[in-house]
Amino acid sequence: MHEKEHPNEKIGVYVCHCGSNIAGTVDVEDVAKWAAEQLKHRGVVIARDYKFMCSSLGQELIEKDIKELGLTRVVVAACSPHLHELTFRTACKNAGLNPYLCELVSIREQCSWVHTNRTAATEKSKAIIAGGVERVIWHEPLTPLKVPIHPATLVVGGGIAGIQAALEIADAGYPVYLVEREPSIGGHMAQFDKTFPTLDCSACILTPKMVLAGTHPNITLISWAEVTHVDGYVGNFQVTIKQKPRYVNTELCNGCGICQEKCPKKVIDDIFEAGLGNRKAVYTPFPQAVPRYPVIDRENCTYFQKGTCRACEKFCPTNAIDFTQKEELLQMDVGQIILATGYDLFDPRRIPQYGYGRLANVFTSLEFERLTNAAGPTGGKIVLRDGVTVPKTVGIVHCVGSRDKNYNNYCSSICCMQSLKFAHLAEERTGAEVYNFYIDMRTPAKSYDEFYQRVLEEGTHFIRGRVASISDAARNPGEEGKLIIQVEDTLIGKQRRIPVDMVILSAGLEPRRDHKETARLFGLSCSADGWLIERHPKLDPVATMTEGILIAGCVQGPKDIPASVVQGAAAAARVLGKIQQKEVTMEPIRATVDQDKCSGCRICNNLCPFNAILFHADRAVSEVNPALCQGCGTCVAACPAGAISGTGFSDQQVLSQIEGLLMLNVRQLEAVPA
Amino acid sequence: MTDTQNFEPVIIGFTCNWCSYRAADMAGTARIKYEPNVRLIRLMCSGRLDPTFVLKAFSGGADGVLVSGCHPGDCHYVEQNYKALRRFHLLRRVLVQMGIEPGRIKLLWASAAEGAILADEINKFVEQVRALGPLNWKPAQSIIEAQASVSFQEVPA
Amino acid sequence: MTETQAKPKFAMYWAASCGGCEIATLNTGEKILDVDANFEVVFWPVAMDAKYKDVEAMEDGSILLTLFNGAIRNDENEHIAHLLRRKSKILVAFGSCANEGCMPALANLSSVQDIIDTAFTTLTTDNPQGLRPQPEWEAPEGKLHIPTMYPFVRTLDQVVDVDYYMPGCPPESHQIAAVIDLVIQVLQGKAELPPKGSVIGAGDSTVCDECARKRDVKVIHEFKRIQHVILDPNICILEQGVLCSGPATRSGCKALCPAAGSPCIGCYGPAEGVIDYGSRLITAVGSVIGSNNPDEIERILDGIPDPVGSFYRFNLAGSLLQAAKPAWTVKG
Amino acid sequence: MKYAYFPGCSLEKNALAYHNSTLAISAPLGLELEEIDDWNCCGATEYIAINRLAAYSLITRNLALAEKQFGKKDLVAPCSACFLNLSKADAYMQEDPPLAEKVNLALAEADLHYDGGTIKTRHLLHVLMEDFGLDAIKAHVTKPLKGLRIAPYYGCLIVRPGFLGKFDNAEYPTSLDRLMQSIGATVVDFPLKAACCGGHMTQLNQHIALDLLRVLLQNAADYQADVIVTLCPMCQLNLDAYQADVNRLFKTKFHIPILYFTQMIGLAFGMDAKTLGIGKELVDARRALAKIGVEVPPEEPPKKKRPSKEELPMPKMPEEG
Repeated sequence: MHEKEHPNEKIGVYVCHCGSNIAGTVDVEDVAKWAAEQLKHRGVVIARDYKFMCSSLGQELIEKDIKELGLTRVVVAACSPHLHELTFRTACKNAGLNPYLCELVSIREQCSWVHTNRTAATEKSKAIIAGGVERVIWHEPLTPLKVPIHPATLVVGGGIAGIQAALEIADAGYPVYLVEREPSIGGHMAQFDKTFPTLDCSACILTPKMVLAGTHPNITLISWAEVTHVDGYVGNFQVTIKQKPRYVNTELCNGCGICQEKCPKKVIDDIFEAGLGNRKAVYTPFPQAVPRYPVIDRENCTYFQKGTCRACEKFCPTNAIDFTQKEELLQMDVGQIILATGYDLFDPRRIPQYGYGRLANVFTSLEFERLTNAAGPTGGKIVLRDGVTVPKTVGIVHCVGSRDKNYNNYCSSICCMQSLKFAHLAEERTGAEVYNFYIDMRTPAKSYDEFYQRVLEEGTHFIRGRVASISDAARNPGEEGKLIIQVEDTLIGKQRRIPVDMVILSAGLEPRRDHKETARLFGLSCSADGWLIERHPKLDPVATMTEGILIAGCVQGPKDIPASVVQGAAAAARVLGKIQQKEVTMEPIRATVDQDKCSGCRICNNLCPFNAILFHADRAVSEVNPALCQGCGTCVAACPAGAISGTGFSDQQVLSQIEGLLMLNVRQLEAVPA
Repeated sequence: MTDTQNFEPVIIGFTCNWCSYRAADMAGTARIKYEPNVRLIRLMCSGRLDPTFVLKAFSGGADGVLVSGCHPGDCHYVEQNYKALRRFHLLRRVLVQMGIEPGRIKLLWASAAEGAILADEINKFVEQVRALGPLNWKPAQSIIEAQASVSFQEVPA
Repeated sequence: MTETQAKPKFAMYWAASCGGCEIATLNTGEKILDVDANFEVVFWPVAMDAKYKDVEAMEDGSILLTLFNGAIRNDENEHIAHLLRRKSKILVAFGSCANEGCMPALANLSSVQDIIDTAFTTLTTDNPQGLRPQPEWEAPEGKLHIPTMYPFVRTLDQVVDVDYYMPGCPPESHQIAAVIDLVIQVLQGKAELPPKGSVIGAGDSTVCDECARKRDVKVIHEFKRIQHVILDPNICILEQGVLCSGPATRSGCKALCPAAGSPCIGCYGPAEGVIDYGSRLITAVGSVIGSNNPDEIERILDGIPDPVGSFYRFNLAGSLLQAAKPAWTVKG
Repeated sequence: MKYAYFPGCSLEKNALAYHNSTLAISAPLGLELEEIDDWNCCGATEYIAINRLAAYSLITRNLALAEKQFGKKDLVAPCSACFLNLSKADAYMQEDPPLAEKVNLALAEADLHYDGGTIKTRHLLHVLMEDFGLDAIKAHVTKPLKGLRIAPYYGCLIVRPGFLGKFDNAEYPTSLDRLMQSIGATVVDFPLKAACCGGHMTQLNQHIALDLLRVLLQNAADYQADVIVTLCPMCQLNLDAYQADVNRLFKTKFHIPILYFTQMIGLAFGMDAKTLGIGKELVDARRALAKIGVEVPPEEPPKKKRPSKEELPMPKMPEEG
C-alpha cells in the first residue's frame, strides 16, 4: 500500500561527528556502518561519517557522491534542521539534486546532547536515521514559492526603538507606517528627565528624532490608533488599523494649544504623568508631542458626558474641533512588520509589604522620573506627596518585582543604573541622605560602572540586601513620622531599620498587559514570562519565528535605551535587506485538494484560520488557495476522504518515518520469542 | 514476552515545528538530560497530526505516543492546536476501547522556551509507560500462529 | 456437454457472512441468467449442491472467477480461502466481510472465550449443563470435527492474495450487474480488466458526492442519536449532530441511507488510498467539535457512547489495530 | 457544613471566650463542629524544638483520632498555634517518610495510624472566608459595627510559613480586614498586622516581649483603633494581660481592648455580649463597644461558698518564718 517495497532510489546517508558534540555520545562510525548494511535493502548505497558535515569539505563530500554515485536522495544526520537544513539543501542543489530531496535528521539536539548512555544514544541515532531514510524515499522534488515583497513596512509602537527603526527605513527611501496607541510618539523615554550614564536630557536627544519621524516624507505617522487585524504572510501582509477619533481635524489644527488652555476639565494623567499630574480633557500628553494635534478624551469631556461646554470648539481659531468624528478602520498592505510595543512597569501594589498605594511617600521609579522632570508636575522639584516638603532622607529599593520568584525571575537590567541615576539626582537636587538597597549591582555596559563609582563617591549609602518591609510603625522616637525600611544588611549580617522620608521603588519592567493579544494578533509566541520569543537568542535576536515580522526594544525583553536603539536599527536593516531582494522565497509546503476525490463534505471548510480553503458550490468541491495556505496541514489531517495532500509532510512521508523509527525495536521484538 | 524488569519502552513523539520541536532543540542546546526512549517526528503543526499516525505507531510496535504542540492560544497557525486537542480527546476514547491504556498516550503543550518542561514531561511519561509494561501490539497473523487453536473449557459430564 | 466445457467456470463462496451478498447477487434479476449463459457455475453452496472434495479435485486455476464473501473467522474459512485461491484465476473479495471484516469483525473487541461464554451462558441461552462446543468429539459414527474459531476475524486479503475488491454490505445489485457485464465483455474481448488490486463496483469519491442533502460548514456542539431527533430531510445529517459516515465512505451506493433519512453507516468502506477508515472519521468528526475546552469537549464526546462501534462498524478487521487487546492477549 | 473540631488547650481556659463565641456564631451560620474525642495538646510553639519525634507523634495522634472518628472531614482549629502545628505535622508526615514511619510506630501502640495528606487542617478564619464567604456572613448581620475602628491582627502563625493550610498573603494579609468590613466595622491600616506578639517571650525576657507588644499597641493607637481584633489566643493573652505592664514600663497610656474576631461577628449578628464572653477580657472593652451601643453587663463577683455544717475544718498550716 503506502510502503515502497523495493525502493528504486539511491540514498546517501551522512553522519556528522560535530566534533565531539555528537561523536562524544554517539558511536558515529558504528551508526554509519549500520546504515550501510542494514538499510541497503531500503536503497542506501553509501553511508559516511565525517567530522563536520556542515563544513565546506563535508558538503563537497555529499556533492561528490551525488555526482559520482548518482544519488537520488540524501539523508544527513547532524544538528537540528532549524540550523542547517538550508546548508545541506543548498549542497544538494549545487550538485544538481533538487534541494527538497534531502532530509536532515537531528541526532545532536534530540540525541547526543540530551542523553548520556552511549549505547542508548547510538541505538536511538540508528532509529532516527532509519526514520529519515524511510521518509526521504517519499520526498518529492519541489520548487520554492517566490512572492514579491511589498516595499512598505509597518512599525508598531512609537517608542525610541520604533522611531529608530522607522527612521532607518524611511531614510533608505522606503515607505513606513508608524502606528502609536497614544496621542503622541515618544514612549517611555519622553517621560524621563535625564538618561544614564551620561545624564544628558532625555527630551533634548529624543525630540529631534520625534520631529524627524513626524515630518519625514516616507513616514506616515498614525498615532491614537491600534492594529486590530493582520492577514497574509511575509511580503504581503494586509493590516487593519483602528484610528480612534481625535475629535480634532488635523487638516485645520495648527497645534496652538488654546483648546487645552480653555478646557475647564482637569483629568489626572495616569499614562504620561504616571498619575502624579493633571491634563485637560482635550490634550497633548506633553508640549513637544508629535504629532502636535491634541485629542479629546471622550470619557472625561464634559460635552460628551453632559452635552454642554464646547469651550474648545468656541475658542479654536481654526475651527479644527470636530465632535462628529467617528472611529475609522484603515486598511493597508505592507511587506514586513516591526513590533516595538515596549513594556509596562511592574505594579508594586503586588508587594503589599512595600506599602505602595498605602504609604503616601512611597513612589515608583516612573513617578520619580516625573518628579525630577523639569516639565513634570512639580517643575522638577523633588518633594513628598504633600507637594512641598523636600525629603531629607531617600531610600531607593532595587529589584522591585524582579529577580524574585514570587513575581518575575528575570533581571529587569535597567533598574541598577536607573537607581544610581535617582540617587545622583536626589543627592544633587535636595542634598538628601540617599540609601540604595540592592541585591547585586549590575553595571556592565560602556561607562556604566564609572557612573556607579561616581555615585559612590557622592556619598550615597549602599546596603546589600532585599528589603523585607516598608512601614510607618515606629519603634522608637527616631522613627516617628518616618518610613522605616526593614532590611537584612547581608554584608554585616544584621537586621537594620532605616528611617527615611521618601522611598523610591525601582520597579521592574514587565511585558505589556495585553502582550498575549499582541502575540496572537501577529501569530508570534511568548516565553513563559511573556516577552516575545526571538528566532535565536544569540544569533537572531530581532527576527521571530514568523517570516517578515521582527521585534525591537523591550517587547523582546528588558533593555535600556542604547540597546533598544540598536535593535530598532538592526530590525530596520533586516527589513531593508528583504526589500532589496524584491521577492521572498517561501517553503513550498502547501496543501492541495484532489478535485476528483473531494465529495464536498465541507468538513475542512472552517478549519483554516487563513481562509485558504474555498468551496465551489457549483461543482460541490473544496479547493486550497496556495497563496494563502501556510502549510500547517490541519486540513490534510482532517479530510475524511483522504482527498487533501500536503507537500513536504505527506501521509506517506510521516507513516514511513514511523516505520523507520520503529524498525529497530520491531526487530528486537521479533528476536524475543513471544 | 519481553521481561518487564529491564523493559525500555519505545515512544514516538510528534512535535510541531514552531513550539515543541524548538523546545526539544532548546533542551538540547541547554544540555538538559532526559530519557532516550522518545523518538521525535517533526510536523508543521500539531493540527497536522492524523490519528492514523498514532494508530500506525501503536500497531507498529510503539509502547507509547506523545503528542505535543504550542500552548493553547500560542499556536503559530493561530488555533490549529485546538483541532489537535479535539481529535486527541476522541482518539483517546477509541484507544481505550481498543484496550490501550490511556496512560500510553499523552498530550503536551510546550512553548519554544520550555525545553526544561519538555524534558521533565518526557521523563515522567517514559516512567509512566515503563510502569505499564510493553504493549507490543502484534500483527494479527503472528497471533493466529502463536495460538493456532483456542481451547474451550471442558464440558461437565 | 461440449458447450458447457467451453464455458468458463464460476464460483461463489460464503465464509463468515450473513448470506446477504448472495441475496444481493440474486437481486440482479435476469442478470443472473447471463451468468448462467456465460459461465459454468461449479461451486456455490447457496445455489447448488457441491462438496469441498469436488473443488479439491479441480485443476489449479481452473475456475475463472470466484466471488468470495465473508470474513475469516475459523480454520474452515481459511482452508477454503486457500483452496479457492489455488483453484481460481480471479479471486474477488466480495462484500464488506471479505474486504474489511464487517459486523463479524466487531467480535474482535472481545476474546473468543468471552464470545463463547456469552453465546452459551447468557439468559437467552437454554444450556442448563453449561455445555460448550468441542472442536473434536468422539461420536459412535467416529471422530467429529467442528471448525476451530480463531482469536479474531481477519479479512480475505490478510489470508490470501486477492485480485479485486468489491465493497458493500451487501454490494448494490446494480453494481454487481455492472461487474458481471464487465467480466462478460472482457470474455468477449470487448473490454480490459482493471489493474490487479483495484476496487470494482464502486465509485472513487465518497457518499457525500451522491448525497442530495444540502451541506454547509460544520460545527457540532452536541452529538445526538438518530432515535432522539427528527431530522431535517434536506440538510446534511452530520450537521444535525447525528454521526454520519458519509464523508469517509466510498461512493457507489447512490447514498441510499441518507436519502432514506438515516445516516450512512459506512458499509462501502474507505475511500481510495485510505489506510485506516476509522481514523478518517475520528479526525473529521473531531475537527468539527464546537469547543476548545477539554471538559466541554469531553461532555460533547459523551454523545458518542460507542466510538469504535461507530467509526469501525465495518472496518475493524481491516483497520491498523485490527483487534482490541483482549482479542489477542493470550490467556493462561 | 460539618467539620471536625480541635479546640486546643487555650480555648478550654484563658480563651474560653473564643470557644464560646465560636460556637455561638456557628449555629446561625450552619457551621457544625464535632469535637475530637480525647484530643491532646498540640505542644504549642516550643515542644517541637525540644523533642521533634515526640512532638509530632502527639500532634499526629489528634489527626489520627480525627480520621478515626469523622473520616476525611476537614479539621478546624481556631487557635493559630494548633492550626500551624497540625498542618505542619501533616506536611511532614508526607515529606519525611522516616519520621512518618516512627510516628506511626508510636501511634500503633494505641492502634492508631495516620497517612500524611489525609486530613486538611484549617483555621476558623479560613473556613469562614472560603466555605461560607462574606455574603453568607453579611446575610446574618443585624447590628453592623458602624463606626467601630478595628485593627485586624493576624499574628505571625497563621499566614506563614506555607504548609498545607496556607492562605492569604504572608506579608500583608487582608482576609480578616475584608471580613470585619463585611460586618460593618471600619478597618484601619495596621502595618504590623502580621508581626509577632512575642509568644512565650513574656516568660523568658519581659523587656523584649513588652517592647514587641508596645510597638503593636502603638501602631494600633497611631491609626486610632478602638479595638484590636485577634484570631489567636496567644496574641490575645499577650496584648491583653500585659498591656498594663507595657504602660508601666514605657510610661504609655494604652487602653485598647483585645477581642476575638468571632466575638465581633457575634456582636454584628446581634448576640448579647455575655454569650460571646465579652467582659472576660482584662482591658475593659466597655468604652470601645459603647460606641456601637453594646451593653456589657458587669462581671458579678464569684459567690462565696457557704460552709456546710458537716464540713470538717481545714488543717492550719504552720506560719512561714
